[in-house]
Amino acid sequence: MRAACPPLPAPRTPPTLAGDLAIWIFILAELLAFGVFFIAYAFARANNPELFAAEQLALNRDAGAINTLLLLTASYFVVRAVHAAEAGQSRHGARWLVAALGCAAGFVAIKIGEYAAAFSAGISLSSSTFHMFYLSLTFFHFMHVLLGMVILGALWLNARRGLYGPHNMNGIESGAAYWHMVDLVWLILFPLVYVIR
Amino acid sequence: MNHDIRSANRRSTVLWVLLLAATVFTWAVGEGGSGGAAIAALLLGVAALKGAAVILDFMALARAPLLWQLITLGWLVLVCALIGLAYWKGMP
Amino acid sequence: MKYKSQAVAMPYFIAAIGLFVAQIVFGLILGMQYVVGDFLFPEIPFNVARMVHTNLLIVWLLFGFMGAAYYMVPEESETELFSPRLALAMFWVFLIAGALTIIGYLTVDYATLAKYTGNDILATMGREFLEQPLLTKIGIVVVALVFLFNITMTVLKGRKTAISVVLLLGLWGLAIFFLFSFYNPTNLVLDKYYWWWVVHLWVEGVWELIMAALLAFVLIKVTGVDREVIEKWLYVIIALALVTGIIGTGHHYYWIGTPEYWQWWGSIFSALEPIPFFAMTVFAFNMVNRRRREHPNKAAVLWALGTGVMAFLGAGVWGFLHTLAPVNYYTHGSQITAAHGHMAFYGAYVMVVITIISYAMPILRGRACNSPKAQVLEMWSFWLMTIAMVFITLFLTAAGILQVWLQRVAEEPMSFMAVQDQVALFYWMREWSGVVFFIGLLAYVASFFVKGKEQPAGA
Amino acid sequence: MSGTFTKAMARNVFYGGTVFFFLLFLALTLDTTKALPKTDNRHNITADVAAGKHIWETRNCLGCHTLLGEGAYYAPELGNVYKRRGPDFIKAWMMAQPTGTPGRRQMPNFHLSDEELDQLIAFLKYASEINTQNWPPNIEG
Repeated sequence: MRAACPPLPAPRTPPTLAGDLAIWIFILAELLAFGVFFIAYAFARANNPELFAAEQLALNRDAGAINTLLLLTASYFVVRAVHAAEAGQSRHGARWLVAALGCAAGFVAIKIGEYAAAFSAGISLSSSTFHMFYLSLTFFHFMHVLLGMVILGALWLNARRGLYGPHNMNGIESGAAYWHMVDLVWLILFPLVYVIR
Repeated sequence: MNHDIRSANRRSTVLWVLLLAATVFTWAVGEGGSGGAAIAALLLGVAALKGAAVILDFMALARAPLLWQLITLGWLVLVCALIGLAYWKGMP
Repeated sequence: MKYKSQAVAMPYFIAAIGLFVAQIVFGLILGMQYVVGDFLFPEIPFNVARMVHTNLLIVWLLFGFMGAAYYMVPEESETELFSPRLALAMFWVFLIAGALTIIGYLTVDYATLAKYTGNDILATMGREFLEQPLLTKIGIVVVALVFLFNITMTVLKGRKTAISVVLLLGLWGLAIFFLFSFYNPTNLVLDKYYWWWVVHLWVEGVWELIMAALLAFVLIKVTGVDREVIEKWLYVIIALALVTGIIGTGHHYYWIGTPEYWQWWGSIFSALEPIPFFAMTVFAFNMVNRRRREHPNKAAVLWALGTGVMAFLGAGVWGFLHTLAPVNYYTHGSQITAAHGHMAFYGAYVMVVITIISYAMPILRGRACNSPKAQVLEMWSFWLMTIAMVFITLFLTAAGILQVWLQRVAEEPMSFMAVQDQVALFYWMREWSGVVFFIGLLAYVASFFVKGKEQPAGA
Repeated sequence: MSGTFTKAMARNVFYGGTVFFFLLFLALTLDTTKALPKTDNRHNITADVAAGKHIWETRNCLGCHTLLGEGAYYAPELGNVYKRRGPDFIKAWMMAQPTGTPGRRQMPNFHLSDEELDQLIAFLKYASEINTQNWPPNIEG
């Protein structure tokens, strides 16, 4: 895995987790929940691949792909914000956070459009197993995006006040780790639910 | 220190562009309309690589203790492997 | 005892233990009725005995929680209780209301009881665990509100620690979710849906906050580990408990007329529910291993560790055993449910209340801990009760597996009553385990009366 | 596992996580409330059914039986008893209690009138027609 990535900087000694242990335990719990949900989807699909494929084809893949780009970009901006804070430029990082929030808002807008179309087409949690998973997984994730935005908003308020710096990274690194988790699960969710058949 | 951050920025930027490209690739494969075991495996592999990039670089686990790398990457590999297994099982 | 007003916890603890004994007596009657069907019929029919058994459990645990709060909160807040007299008054109100209710169950026909206690005005009775007459339910709410007022005022005027805040949250949640017991629509599905907001959101929700707070308090006291360390783990554990437990409610929504998707949501989240219990066990052992002092009350330490292990086994493992929808399809409403219920309640809530009693009671009686002789007897009672409960659970599980097999899986399913005859042997063994449990409980009560060389207070 | 671990962050995770999952639970509850009319057989709730439920509750039937799998496990499941036994059997059964057979489990006689029995049966019929996702696995409950 590492060989595929560009060269990494010499690891700081000793190796540390970026962010608070508490948030990381929470992230692990969330990853577990999503992971089990993904696997449940895959095995439910295995019982009825044709039906899943038919309904899957009707999803708006363009919207899904654009949302992936938005989330990735938001994540990248958050990385820049963390780096800025580390360089002692907390206020500069605040601007990156605003940009990330903008991308997240775009994600939310597109997702709401997608839901509106789905509901007007009569799709609900009870209309089929695929739709149950599609709505459950995306809505569960959607709520995480909203929570992530609340967290990014809080980081922004603090960053704007110049709170973060090389000696105070715990808050921003914790929030950033949570946001990347939201991104990470979408990176699997998108191909799984929208594309692979 | 600042030099480190600049190079870290450059690395993250490169990764970000690669991640965007991989996403477009996944989307294009989906538009192409083809399915089957090979395509499913390919897309899952791409997703896993993207996930690894986010975990190691964005989440900064590359400089975290080994245990945490094992847990998070292990999660990624396990989930993708089990999804793959389910797809293999559901093949006609 | 650091604050005079903590003494008000004593009557609560005594009442809790007294009602516990009564609960087990009725448990033994029920176990007997499982094998000798007409035992005590018609004087005490099964449904009455069961109602008394489960209601006593709830009431004595509430006594235990309230006593624990009255003991802990002054010490945590570093101030006297807002009103010890109010606390004492509420003790008598609750005890008399509880006693009258139980006497009503035992002496008056249930339908008559319902008629004379206002059930026609607002029908709330006759639902599992919520059998109390309307008047009793209102009494519970009044007592709870006065109690919460008292405790909240105490916390507000004193030091606010994580433990007291979490305890308060749990107790407030307990009162708030109890309000759903007043909602009883004719629509059976809605009735059941919100019935679980009381039952599940109690035992797999807010009660876990209370339990974790009690455990954290005792661990701080007996291990001397830094409060900061214990409190942050407290937060992490209860976060995991609620994150999994709230949506975990879905495991009750599989077969009661609710949409199918609950089978997925419920299975996925309740599959994660053992994690907080596991974390709690690891946490308890970890803190005891890192202890900075040897607390002379060995019995309390034993109960605290036992709580962790048995809660994990009873709630975590035995819950997981039948929580996945495809399994639950066969096990729902069988003796497997009963097995899980017994060990989970014992391991999580009975044991945590005994833990705090075991820690606090000697101090309330003016000594740091009981004499070694008394402690040895108490530890005997721990092992007797705990091992007996393990066997009760194992026998009920065996009965349940056989029941599920014969009644639900077999090609030619047998009728319910025919199956009950087939598993009678396990019911007998369960009853004998129950007798051992009762002996353990008597030993526990006796341990309060054992004299011996005691350590003076001051720890 | 080095790195920081602060009580403030643990507290935030607790409050944030709790509120988050409770909101999610409320959202699912909202959807369930909207979907229930399709499964909960509410269009068959009559005055008789309501009266029957009242009788069911005030005789504490759940103290021995289960209904849709919830209750005590001492006596048979009654969610599907209407389909298993039919109305006439249920009526006759209830009037014949207790059997008085030595050593056997006994059910009290509740001295219900004919009308009350009909109401109780109406309730059990309504309960048996709720869509329980095919539970119980077979007619024996």
